[in-house]
Amino acid sequence: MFYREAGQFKTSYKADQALLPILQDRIGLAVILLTAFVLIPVFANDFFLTSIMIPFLVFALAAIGLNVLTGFCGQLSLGTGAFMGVGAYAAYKLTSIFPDANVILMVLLSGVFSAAIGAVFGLPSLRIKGLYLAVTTLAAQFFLEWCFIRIPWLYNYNASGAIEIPRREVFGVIVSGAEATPIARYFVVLSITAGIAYLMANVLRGRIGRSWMMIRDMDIAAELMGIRPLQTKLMAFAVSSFICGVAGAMMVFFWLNAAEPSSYSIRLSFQILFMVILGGLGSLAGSFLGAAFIWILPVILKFVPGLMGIDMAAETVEHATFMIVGALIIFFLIVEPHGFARLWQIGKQKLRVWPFPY
Amino acid sequence: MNAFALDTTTAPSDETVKAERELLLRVDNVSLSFGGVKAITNISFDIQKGEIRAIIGPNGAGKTSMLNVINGFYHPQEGTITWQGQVRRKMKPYEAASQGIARTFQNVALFKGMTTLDNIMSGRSLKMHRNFFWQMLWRGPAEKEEIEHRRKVEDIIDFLEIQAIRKTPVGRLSYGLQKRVELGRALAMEPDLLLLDEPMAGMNLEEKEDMSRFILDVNQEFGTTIALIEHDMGVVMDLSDRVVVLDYGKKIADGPPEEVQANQDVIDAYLGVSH
Amino acid sequence: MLYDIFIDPFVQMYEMPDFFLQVLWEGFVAGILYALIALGFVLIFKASGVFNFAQGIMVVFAGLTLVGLNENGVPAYLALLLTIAVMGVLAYGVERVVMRPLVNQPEIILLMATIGLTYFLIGFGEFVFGGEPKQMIAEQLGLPTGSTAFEMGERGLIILQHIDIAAAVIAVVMVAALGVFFNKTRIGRALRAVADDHQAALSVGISLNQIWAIVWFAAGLVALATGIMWGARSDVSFALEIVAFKALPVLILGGFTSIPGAIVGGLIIGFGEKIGELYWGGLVGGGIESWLAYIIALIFLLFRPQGLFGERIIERI
Amino acid sequence: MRNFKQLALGTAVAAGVGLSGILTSAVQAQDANYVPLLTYRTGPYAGSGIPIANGMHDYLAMLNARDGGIGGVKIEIEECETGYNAQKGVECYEATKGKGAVVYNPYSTGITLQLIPKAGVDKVPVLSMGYGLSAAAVGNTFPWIFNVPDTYWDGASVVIKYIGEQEGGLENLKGKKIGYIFLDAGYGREPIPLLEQLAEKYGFELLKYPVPGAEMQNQSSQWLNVRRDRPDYMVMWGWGAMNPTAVKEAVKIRFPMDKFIGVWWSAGDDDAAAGGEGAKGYKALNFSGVGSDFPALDDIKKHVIDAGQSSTDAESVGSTLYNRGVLNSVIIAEGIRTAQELTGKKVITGEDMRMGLEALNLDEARLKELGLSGFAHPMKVTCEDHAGSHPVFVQEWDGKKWRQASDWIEPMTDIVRPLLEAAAAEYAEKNAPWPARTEPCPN
Repeated sequence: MFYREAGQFKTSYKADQALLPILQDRIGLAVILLTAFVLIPVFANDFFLTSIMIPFLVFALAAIGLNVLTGFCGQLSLGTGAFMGVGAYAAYKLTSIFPDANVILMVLLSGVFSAAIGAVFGLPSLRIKGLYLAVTTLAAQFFLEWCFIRIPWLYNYNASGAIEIPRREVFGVIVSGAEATPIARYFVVLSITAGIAYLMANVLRGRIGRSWMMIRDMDIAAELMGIRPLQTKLMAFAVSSFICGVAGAMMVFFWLNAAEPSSYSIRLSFQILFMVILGGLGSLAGSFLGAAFIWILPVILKFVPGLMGIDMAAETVEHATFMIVGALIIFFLIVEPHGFARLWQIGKQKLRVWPFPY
Repeated sequence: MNAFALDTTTAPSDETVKAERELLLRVDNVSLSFGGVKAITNISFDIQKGEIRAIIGPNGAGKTSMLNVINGFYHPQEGTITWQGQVRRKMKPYEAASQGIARTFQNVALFKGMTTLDNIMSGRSLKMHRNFFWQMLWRGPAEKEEIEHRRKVEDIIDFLEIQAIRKTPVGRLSYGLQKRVELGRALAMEPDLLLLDEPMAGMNLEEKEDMSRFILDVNQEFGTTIALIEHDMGVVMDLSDRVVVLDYGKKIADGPPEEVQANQDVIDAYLGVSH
Repeated sequence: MLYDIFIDPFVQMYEMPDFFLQVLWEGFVAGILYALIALGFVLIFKASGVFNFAQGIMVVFAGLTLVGLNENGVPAYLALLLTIAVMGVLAYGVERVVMRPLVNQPEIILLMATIGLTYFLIGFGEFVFGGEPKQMIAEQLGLPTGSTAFEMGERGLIILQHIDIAAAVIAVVMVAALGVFFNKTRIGRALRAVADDHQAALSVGISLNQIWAIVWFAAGLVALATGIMWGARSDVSFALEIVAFKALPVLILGGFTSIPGAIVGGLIIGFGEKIGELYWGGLVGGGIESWLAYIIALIFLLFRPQGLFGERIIERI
Repeated sequence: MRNFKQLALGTAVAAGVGLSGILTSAVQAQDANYVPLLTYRTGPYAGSGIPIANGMHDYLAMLNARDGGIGGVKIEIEECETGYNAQKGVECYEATKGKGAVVYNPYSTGITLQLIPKAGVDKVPVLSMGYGLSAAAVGNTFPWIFNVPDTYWDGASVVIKYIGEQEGGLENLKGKKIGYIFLDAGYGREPIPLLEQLAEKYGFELLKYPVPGAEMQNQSSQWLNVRRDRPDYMVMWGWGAMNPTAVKEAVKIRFPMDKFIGVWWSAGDDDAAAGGEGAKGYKALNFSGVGSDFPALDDIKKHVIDAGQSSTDAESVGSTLYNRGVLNSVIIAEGIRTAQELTGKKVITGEDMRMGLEALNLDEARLKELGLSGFAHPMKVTCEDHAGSHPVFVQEWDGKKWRQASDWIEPMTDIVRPLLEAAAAEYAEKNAPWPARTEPCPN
């Protein structure tokens, strides 16, 4: 009833291949973009921006990165946290070597380094598959984490062993460091995330995206059709690590302000993996939904007891949050193993036939 | 598609004409074993341009292994393979694909997460060249290339009469349709040699008839050389120009259908006479 | 430099044989403990194809339950029995709530479900027992706590902790018991049947649900043993969960389905990382233990993708 | 399945309620001084975090119950759980900042580092008592950060001084081997430059044993190395689950425990108790009182614990880390009181609090008045020196409890101070443009 594509005819392949061929989807996206770029900046308070929106967007980008590798190319990775760390440390080094350069450019450039490292750790994927590969990516995780601590050059020999983000301006607006306003950081993060999401949507619907999915769905058949497995997998590793690296750099530059190596630990890898799986493997929109669920839900749950007038100790809330998130993960896996993206599809189907059940 | 093959669009029935035709592929004394198990023993045969060549034999005769050797998935321990006049070195499967060998699989090996359209488009992978940068931008060259190949793919969709399932994820299709999509995917590669591994297994009569028609059309309209494995003797005898018969990894007969049909070894093999 | 890498470590081993033996012993004990954690993974993977990420937290949870009950005045042996009962309830609950509805899902989904279970158990465990590290009640359980020293040469000394010896003994007993259970009992045979083929097992009248509850219970028992042993070495706290990751390279070496593989893999990792850390770690500043095991596993996999005990994979189409 | 549906529904409702809460979160009523406590009672470091959180909470709660707050105004205490996790730390900071927080105690080096540049911008001081960034002691560079009573470098110098005393003079350290086992993170690495400098000066050999965060409970390699190297003394910079494991391992390799000295964060009762009988003689630095024999602690028992307003059990009052938490709250409370005196306001702001902390003067008389005579060394903050390099003492584990084992020992200020100055200058340079101090000095 509300969601209908009947009557929307395509007269060219060009129109048929558009990113969102259906009018309602285009309207929906426009509303989301309007909300993100106009309504939220106008109405949201600082807490909403810094503790909900900015982390959400950073995580969504990281989830897109991991989704490219795991969801689209079928290579399970548990090293996301470390690849994000590579991006963060690279961006930090770049901004300290080139203090006058545009910091946004440096953040994007840092992805090149994480892409290179990611490709190196992707090499075993030619011979190792599935869960075995997942465990070998743990090697990347722990080894890189060790490097972040052991190579003082990476953190400019700071006595604290951490990287601290200095103040940087872009076109006269402070975007990083303590003085940067939440609004400025929000716009930077939003633009980068939206931009990369758009570019990836393009890559994923074309030849390269298809070659990744071929490897994922049936690697032998893909190879017999002329796909070079090593090149294709390494490209997925590189692209995925690039995006994760940029997300990692954004995490410290526009959100946390300072990071210790433990900020990029195995826990971060799991956090991102949750987002990807709950959101839906192989779905860009799912990456956003998964990030929203895993990041925003616990933040919100913390406020509930206070508002309902229940005096709960802070740690009890934390325990409850762990239990609820754990239970919900299992719950959603049981209800829909293909993630929120599939739930959304089913919802759309329901809307299409509404008010009739079938 | 292949310039030479296009010249000979009508299938010649005369034996002598065939003998003069150029060899596409020659297999010489090939042996293959896994560990101690011999899958193929000292087999030689050839495939000529433009013909339909059938490989038959009882279960476990080494037919699929033979196809796997031809497209580079297995590497034989002994023997040589000559492709278009050149002795082939040891190579990767994707190199075979770029030389113009396409195939379908005994158990459908479609990309389950993708639609029919995307599956067939994936056959065009080797022919598309826009790099990552253009793909990211989409507008411009990448989109143009995509539309260009989409046209070719739509031709194949029309040819195979699967317009209605264009946007359906292949996992939801019936077995027969999946086999058809798989054929489409192989055709999209515009191969010189098309290997079909039991294209009609598990089909009902109508579906078999459809599939036979498609195979003949592909051979005649596009001039594509075809090597197929099939169990349905009727189909094999009707479709193929020449038949090679394997049993226990050995070649027991080679020749035109009617000749092979009369061969005592072949009859024994199929009836299960003990060796 | 080359001398430091290729010669000096061996010279050291030769010059201080007592120390080398001590390193081997520590490697052996660490390996046994890794193997015990890995054993829990293997049991569940074998019977249900689930890569049980929650094994690490189950170790913590079992240990905490035991100590927590004891702290609340339950005598040690009764607490042990009650903990076994709790692990049984947990196994039953997991089978009912997690495994049964997720039957036949791809392995990554099952993996994720066990990570969800991990989150739940962390929250639940901390909620019930609090987040403080707790002392393992090794003495009350009758486990030996002292140590024995052997003199060797002039200054040589090898110190064996009794608790480590007990850990080794218990590990051997558990493996033997599991072996008997798998091979000699009706349930054990059913379990192996399930491991080979779910459908076929179902068709000869084996109840999958029952089997799954049993393997989760068995894994819970293994977790309890691990929790006691590791808890006695340091203490029972949630930080232990991270140590449990070490079981993953062990699994890679040994294969996901092989019980002897878990033991051998555990020992390889245990010896490898102790020897690596003590004789080569110093060259790069030490602390390489956090990743050495994974790198060993990775290099190993490059040469034998099927693992130590796996059969050579022939790809078919 | 139905339970699941209810769970999902319940969560959805809860999420909705919570979301509306975030969007409408109002500023706190302005009749109290709002003190958020960033604590961690969960996660791998909970073992150390819980007693500290209890101590911090209980002292402030006691002031509320006994005196009706400070200067007649209640203290509004709110705990926010960080789990020692930098992501959640920032979230807690943002969630509480808008409610008029007067001071932050992050209890994590990582979270402190994140807050250091923000403190000056948001005008809320950070009190990192005996942790965080050592260089923050330089008040002219870091007017908003306070790390009384000591920096890690002070602590490291006291350890060496103490070892020197044991050996009959610092000159006897020549040729000795001192081992340093530390959590392999910024926290544990920070003292290394100072220790190296001292090693050079006094001619001892410094051996380093890093313990990776993931391997806290798996230290047998480090201690095997210790066994091989046979150092004369061991110094430890550990935290959380690392401490009890290290003590156990030291007992295991039969290291002489009286030559094993931990920093003040390795001084927990549980840390030492883990070693059982064998841990007797283990030493640690400390700057907060030993035992529960103080009138103020009795008040806490009476007004807070017996009144059921705390999650502490009475026995843990007087444990090292609990007392540490109490001392932290004493400094907060005294900072608020000083700020009230300086400004004449009852409800103060973060800026007032900064003045109050900078003018903090906790002398012997004041400590006595608080019922904490001998609980801490008298401490005084100046505008130049936010740490103060106050004396600390060494305590020893007697198998059951800690007892003081030395007098108050002065840090080597002459060596530490120039290092601090240099580090502060370097920090300002690396984070250029670092704002110059404009805040007035209350002294």
